[in-house]
Amino acid sequence: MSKTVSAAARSGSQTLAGPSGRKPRRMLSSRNIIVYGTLFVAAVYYVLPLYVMVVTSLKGMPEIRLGNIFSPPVEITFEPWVKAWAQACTGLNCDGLSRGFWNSVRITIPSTIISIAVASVNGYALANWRFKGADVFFTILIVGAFIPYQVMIYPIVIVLRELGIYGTLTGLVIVHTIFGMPILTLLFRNYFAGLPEELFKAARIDGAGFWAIYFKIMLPMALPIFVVAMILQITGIWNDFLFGVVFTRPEYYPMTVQLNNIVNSVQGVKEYNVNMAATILTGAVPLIVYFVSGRLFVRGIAAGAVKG
Amino acid sequence: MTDNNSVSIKDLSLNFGSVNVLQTLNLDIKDGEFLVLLGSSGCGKSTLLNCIAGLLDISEGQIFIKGKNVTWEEPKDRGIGMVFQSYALYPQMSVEKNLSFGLKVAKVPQAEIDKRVARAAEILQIQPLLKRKPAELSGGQRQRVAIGRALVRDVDVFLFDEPLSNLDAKLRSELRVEIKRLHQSLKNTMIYVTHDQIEAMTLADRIAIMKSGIIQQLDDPTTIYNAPRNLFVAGFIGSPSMNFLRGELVEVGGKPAFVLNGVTFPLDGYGAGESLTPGRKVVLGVRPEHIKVNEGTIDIYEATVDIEEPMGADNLLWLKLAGQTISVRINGSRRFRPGTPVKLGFDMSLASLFDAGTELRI
Amino acid sequence: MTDNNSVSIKDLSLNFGSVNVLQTLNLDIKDGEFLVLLGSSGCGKSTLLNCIAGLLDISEGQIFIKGKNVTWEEPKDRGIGMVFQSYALYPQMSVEKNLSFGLKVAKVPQAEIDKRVARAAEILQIQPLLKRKPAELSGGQRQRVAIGRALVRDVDVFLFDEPLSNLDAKLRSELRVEIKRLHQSLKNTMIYVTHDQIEAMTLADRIAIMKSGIIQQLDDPTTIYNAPRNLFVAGFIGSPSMNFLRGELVEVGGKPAFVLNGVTFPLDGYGAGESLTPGRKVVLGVRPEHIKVNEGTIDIYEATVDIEEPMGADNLLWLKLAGQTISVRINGSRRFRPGTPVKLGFDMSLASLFDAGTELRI
Amino acid sequence: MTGPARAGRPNQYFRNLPAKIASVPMILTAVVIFLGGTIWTVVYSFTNSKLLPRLSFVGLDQYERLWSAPRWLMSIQNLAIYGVFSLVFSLVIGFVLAVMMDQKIRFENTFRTIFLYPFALSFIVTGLVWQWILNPEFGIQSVVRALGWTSFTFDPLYTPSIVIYGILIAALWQGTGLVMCLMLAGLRGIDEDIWKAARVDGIPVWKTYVFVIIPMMRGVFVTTLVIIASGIVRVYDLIVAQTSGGPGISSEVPAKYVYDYMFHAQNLGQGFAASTMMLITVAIIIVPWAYLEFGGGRKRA
Amino acid sequence: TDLEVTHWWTSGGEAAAVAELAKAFDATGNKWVDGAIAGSGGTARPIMISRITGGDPMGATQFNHGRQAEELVQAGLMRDLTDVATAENWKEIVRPSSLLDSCTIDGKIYCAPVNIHSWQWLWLSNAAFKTAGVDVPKNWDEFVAAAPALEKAGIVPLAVGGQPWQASGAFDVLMLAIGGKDTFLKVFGDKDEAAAAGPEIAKVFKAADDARRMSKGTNVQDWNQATNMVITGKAGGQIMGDWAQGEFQIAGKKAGEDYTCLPGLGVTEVIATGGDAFYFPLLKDEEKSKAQAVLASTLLNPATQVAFNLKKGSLPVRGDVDLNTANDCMKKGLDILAKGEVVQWTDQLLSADSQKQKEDLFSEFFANPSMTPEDAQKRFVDIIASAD
Ligand SMILES: Nc1ncnc2c1ncn2[C@@H]1O[C@H](COP(=O)(O)OP(=O)(O)OP(=O)(O)O)[C@@H](O)[C@H]1O
Ligand SMILES: Nc1ncnc2c1ncn2[C@@H]1O[C@H](COP(=O)(O)OP(=O)(O)OP(=O)(O)O)[C@@H](O)[C@H]1O
Ligand SMILES: [Mg+2]
Ligand SMILES: [Mg+2]
Repeated sequence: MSKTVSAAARSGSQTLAGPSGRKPRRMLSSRNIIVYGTLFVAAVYYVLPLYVMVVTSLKGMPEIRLGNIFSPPVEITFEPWVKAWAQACTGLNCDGLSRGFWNSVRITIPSTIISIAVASVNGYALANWRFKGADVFFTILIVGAFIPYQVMIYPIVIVLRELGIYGTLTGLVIVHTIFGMPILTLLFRNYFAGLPEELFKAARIDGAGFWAIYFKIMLPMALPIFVVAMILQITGIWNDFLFGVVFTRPEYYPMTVQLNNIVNSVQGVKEYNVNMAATILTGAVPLIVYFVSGRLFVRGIAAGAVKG
Repeated sequence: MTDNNSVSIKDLSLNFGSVNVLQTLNLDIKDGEFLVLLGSSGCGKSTLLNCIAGLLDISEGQIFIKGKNVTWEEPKDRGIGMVFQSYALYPQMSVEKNLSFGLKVAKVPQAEIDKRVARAAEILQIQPLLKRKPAELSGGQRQRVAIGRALVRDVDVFLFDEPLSNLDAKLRSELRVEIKRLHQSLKNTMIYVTHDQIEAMTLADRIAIMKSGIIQQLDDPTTIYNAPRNLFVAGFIGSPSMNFLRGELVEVGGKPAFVLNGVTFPLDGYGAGESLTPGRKVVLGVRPEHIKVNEGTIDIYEATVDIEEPMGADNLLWLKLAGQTISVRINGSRRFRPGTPVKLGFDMSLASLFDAGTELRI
Repeated sequence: MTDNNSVSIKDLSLNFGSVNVLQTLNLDIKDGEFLVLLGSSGCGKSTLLNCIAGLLDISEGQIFIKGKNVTWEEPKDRGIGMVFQSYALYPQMSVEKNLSFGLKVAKVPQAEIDKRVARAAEILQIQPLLKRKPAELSGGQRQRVAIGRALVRDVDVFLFDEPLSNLDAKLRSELRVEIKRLHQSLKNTMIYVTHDQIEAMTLADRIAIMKSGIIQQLDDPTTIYNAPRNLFVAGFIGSPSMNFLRGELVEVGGKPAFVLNGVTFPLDGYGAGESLTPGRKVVLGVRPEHIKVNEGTIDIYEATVDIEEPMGADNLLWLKLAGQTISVRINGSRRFRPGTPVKLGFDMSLASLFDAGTELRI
Repeated sequence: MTGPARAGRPNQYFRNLPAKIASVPMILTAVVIFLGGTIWTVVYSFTNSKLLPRLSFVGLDQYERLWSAPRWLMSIQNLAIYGVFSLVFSLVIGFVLAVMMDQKIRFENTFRTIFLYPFALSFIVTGLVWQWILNPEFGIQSVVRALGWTSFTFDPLYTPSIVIYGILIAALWQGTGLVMCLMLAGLRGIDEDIWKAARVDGIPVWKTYVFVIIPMMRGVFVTTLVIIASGIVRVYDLIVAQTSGGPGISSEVPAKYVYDYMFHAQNLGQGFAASTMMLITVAIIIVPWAYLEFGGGRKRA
Repeated sequence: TDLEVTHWWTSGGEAAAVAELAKAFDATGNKWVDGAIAGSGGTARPIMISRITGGDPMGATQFNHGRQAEELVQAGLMRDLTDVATAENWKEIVRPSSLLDSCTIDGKIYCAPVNIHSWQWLWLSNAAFKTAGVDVPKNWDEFVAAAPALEKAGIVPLAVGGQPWQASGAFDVLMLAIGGKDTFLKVFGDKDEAAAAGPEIAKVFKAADDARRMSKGTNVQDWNQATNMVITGKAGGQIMGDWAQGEFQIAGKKAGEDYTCLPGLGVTEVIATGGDAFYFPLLKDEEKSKAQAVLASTLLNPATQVAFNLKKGSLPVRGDVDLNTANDCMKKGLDILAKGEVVQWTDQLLSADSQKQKEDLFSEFFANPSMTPEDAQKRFVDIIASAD
């Protein structure tokens, strides 16, 4: 006791004897310069294209022809946006991206939901209910992730034709489910394998069956990985062009088909401002999803991908 | 089933691929008995418990619970409840939901569910916690809820897999008492896995000590402590460990004695089960608390204090005796500085003697 | 620096944002001393250790090591070595590389590195393991390598952050002895964080008991055990806990006594530091091993056995006394069935008395 | 035993039936689509199928032709270059950015969003934007020239020898954000004590990263590798959007060869032969790894 | 009845032309549902084929007539148009008759040709030559000679878009123009290796080498962007089919005044009769099948032919229509057609596979200056040798 007190008494004089308190930190330490410098340079590289897209989409064609692509618009015009959304032509149809937007929504929502539902059940079955041969199928699935999509078009056309669902929305949803399956199953499997196994055992003792455990125990705990899966699928499906156009009929063509048409069917000079506006409009949905749930994405990735 | 066995395990074997984890294991647990499975990490305790619970498919053998062959039953149909080391509470459900989940799944009427939950909550004194989520509970409270989950299921057999090892020492000793009390009031059969011998000693009616998937000794705690069947059990039980002295049997004055590095220890009072043939290589095991220091009793051996470990109530001395290090437990108030020479007395009636080859008790 | 202090901490404060974890903490550790920081989880032990090591920037105050102000020094320049609870071995390197990596980076000549690694390996008896990877080691071996990593650095002060708490009980007690022996042979200053009181009691020259970032008592183990400064320390140290009886002081026949639910306990032999005014609300603390059962001594109180916990060498009884539950530790060979009425004797010279308001020792 | 007769072991196939039923979609996909489709492809690669698949076998003709086609050889070479560089740069840039992000920096969320957003855009968009920025007439080159350096030349997409690097710039822009995220997650998973131990040992930060942290992040690297590698093998849209394989055939890749010969040239046999070669390459790399990672032994009870 | 019609006509002139077809069809009381897929035949064809083979066919679809749909017909997926053809007497009216031959398989007619596209045009920008201070050339050789002057004025002499089919097509045009009709047919029609290796072709490769040199700096992908360079005077000229004319028209340029067209590069005035045709997948729906017949006959209706081809810049498939509204260039084409100076085009002579190999060769050749004409010719011979 007394020792502590005397030490405290002495401390007054010793504070002068040398450094005391928090170690001083310079704002412009070389470490900070390197870190923020690198990040800033990288950020420029990443932001530049978006900047160019936005700036260009707000310029008129004459200005684009004269000025350089990085200069801000002298005269802001929303004409290109209107044109991209509602007027741009492909063939005879001059209603821009708007016709594709709802199709994209109609494709993306069920495809995302069903592919995630299927993959999460797969991942759950693989992680918790390992049965003979499951790993073999899973390995095939993972190898399948490397097959170029184009190679699979023919076999899938045949399969869908035989099932009689070629050209329907159902067929397209199935295709998206199939191609989303490898990576999503991997994510879910790793995530569920990372949850304490005792939880699963406890639920079995409580008498819950396969589905009860899935819905009541696993699902509520899988939010982070669902966010990741959702982002990946929304992005992938929304941006898909090939499947949307190969496996459906025109009334279901997604927005990317219109985008492709606008971008690739040039009427004389390429209307870059319209192209850029169309591009941003098409990318808007996945971008918004990202901006809103980016934080969850990193968390979920950490949970589902790290244990490889 | 014959007898009043609650759980019977017949010739149980289990292998993961080519690894035999359990080998033709037999075990009968009486109704209302508190059986502790004790063993070091990886010896197959959890595996055995999971087999009983039906969470692992066994390779060979049969399992009976309450006389019914449940070898291939689903876990829920075996009449067991299980408590896990990590509690395994469903994190997104309130305590109440955690307790009632199993009953809901089994479609028990709501009134009955409420009754049972209320009863379990009362027994475990967790009524005020019913609305909370597991994350809002302390370790001890979580443990109680986990027990409650087994309790509401009204089962014949409780299985505990190291239920206390995630808790700190203080809480552990408190909950130990609670589990003991619970057993006294419920009188269910309980099978309890642990690698903490204090838990095993205090809780068990009988202890099964396991090593590499084989039960080494199955007996009540006192017998296990005082008459361990082999060297492994002897060394495993007791902290600090029993002192082992490796030497030889001799005959001194017609009486058997033990000799080590020229020091002779008469074995008067040792109740041997076999003849103590001179020349036989043996291991003498003496527990630290069965050695007297400077108390002027019969056999006097010279030793020096090497290290002293005061532990409050007790004081642990590490001594050099005949070139070997032995530990001795004395009262906490008696202190010795390292280097001090002391005189020891051995109580051979409480010692153990093992064959050096077979390692079995003589 | 004055004195022969190895580590001196002056008015140390640390806050994470607005949370004050350590508050104007002062601590002097003598050269060669083994100081244990003991406290429950989250009380700031690791934080304090990290401050000493230079791994956390302190908010206020100064730290001296070997008389040198190291407040702003890098960890490597402080002459400290540290051992972590999770071992923190570099998993991809062999044991040898783990030991030598720091020296290599510091550009120590190869011959010197080899010498130091060899010496550390010898001290810790890990020569046969030098070529293995950490994953191929058992828990105890890993712990030794972690200590080795501090050892090769030839430092003045060793810092241990719960180095044994990931190990099982048996290994823990073995390694405890090894650390103690290491300290006796190296004679370095060691600061050791734990929340296991057995470790603290057996290892420490002095123990600092912490609670919420404040040192509650700093004393040698015996003093802490026998004369805890306040209720917190008294309850924290000792397992099972000291029994606390909340009652009032009275005077019986001119002598001070303690009364609880009508039962009077004379306080003869208690060495009070203050006057024992009758009517004062106090807490009487008695350790389980300081209560005698059926031994026919002076004060006789009636009680009933509630639960019995045989623990091998000892037997723990939970008794009902004056409406309260108390625990008593008796010899392992003495057994009582629950329900048995017994007579108790208290040794008041070993008891503690605390003010019910300030919770300080009287 | 006097107890009831030994209960029979129930049929293995019906144990945990719901799990098996629930796995049917996965099994079907794996077997019918991926395995079946692959076998189908391999079989038809030995035929001279044109517009429609038909079983008229021509032995190894398609393969002989494939390996004598300059465009295929160029595609393979490009894929190798693109693959190596994009692997190396993705990992390096992703890791470096993750390290920077892990320095308890300010505006972490902002930076992360910036690095990650390109991943939300399709390759078509990515290709289009970068094609534009790299266009010598109004992209970076013209801007720099306008600033005075009139001899400045930067037109990777129009110079056959470096066109693949132009594509790389866009590919990295699109993909490194995800790699950074994965790496960041990995870094955050490293035990804090390792860092402390290294500091006490006096190991400089960069050495700690190189010798301690990176070796510890094996799992993350493997996952990342799978993701990047599967993207590399399949690269198609980006090339089409940026260069259509040009100038000439200098940025052709195997996936495009497959597509062009299947659909433009209406020579399915040739396309299938090319895809079979791709599959074989992938299988040689992936199967042993996948076996080790997922097949070999059950790791948990 | 609604009929979905797929095609890849999405550029300005093309779209306007399609509108004419749609208008004519809608006038019959049916409805043209437009299914345009941008990005040239390469993108669109697999989609069309997948839909036909996948069992979800459209009502009608554009193909280049020639061999692209052969197998679909053989697989029985296409509707036989013989009934319509006989009723409307296509055998008589379609001119040149080779067009209908391309639609005929086993004596049955499976497609309705809608236009004749000839590749053999050199489009020149009068303004560019004025800037360079040289006269507008009258043939290929003069054009080559004028190239240095154009380059000096910062003008790309010959615009060749980056897409492979453009380089390949330009070569074929050079082949017909410089090698002559006979050589052309020997090589592509008879697949004569010896001819392909011969000196005539070496001369063609020499010319291609010139073209390659002159095309340096084009830096655009699409053909219409290349055309636009000519329109705006950034390039001197472009070898491109008659469809380029549509772009000039849309830009409000006048033939002869603002631009000059040289059929057969001003060397050999022959026109190849490639072109577009509509195919009609076999539909189960009786109504639709009837509508298909109506569409087929509408496509060849004289009025439609005129309206369509004027917009498209191509030539009508029947000789009996009045095209006095046609401009200079089209008239030149019609004259040649009338003289019977026609050959079949490579689409009809070669399989898509050989075409693709040829495209690979020439897109590499045009992009890679280090590839000598001799090397290129060797590879060309290989392709011809294995062509079918
Ligand atoms: N980086 C941090 N930011 C905010 N609070 C922190 C941080 N690190 C520790 N703390 C808080 O400081 C307090 C002391 O933490 P410390 O790790 O020192 O506890 P401890 O005594 O070592 O506990 P344990 O026995 O569990 O290791 C805790 O309440 C903790 O929540
Ligand atoms: N799924 C599995 N595949 C292969 N071996 C396994 C598996 N599960 C457990 N084992 C092995 O079986 C043995 C027994 O494991 P078990 O979990 O029963 O040990 P335990 O006694 O419970 O140990 P602890 O005290 O550490 O919990 C161990 O050696 C372990 O390695
Ligand atoms: Mg276990
Ligand atoms: Mg700590």
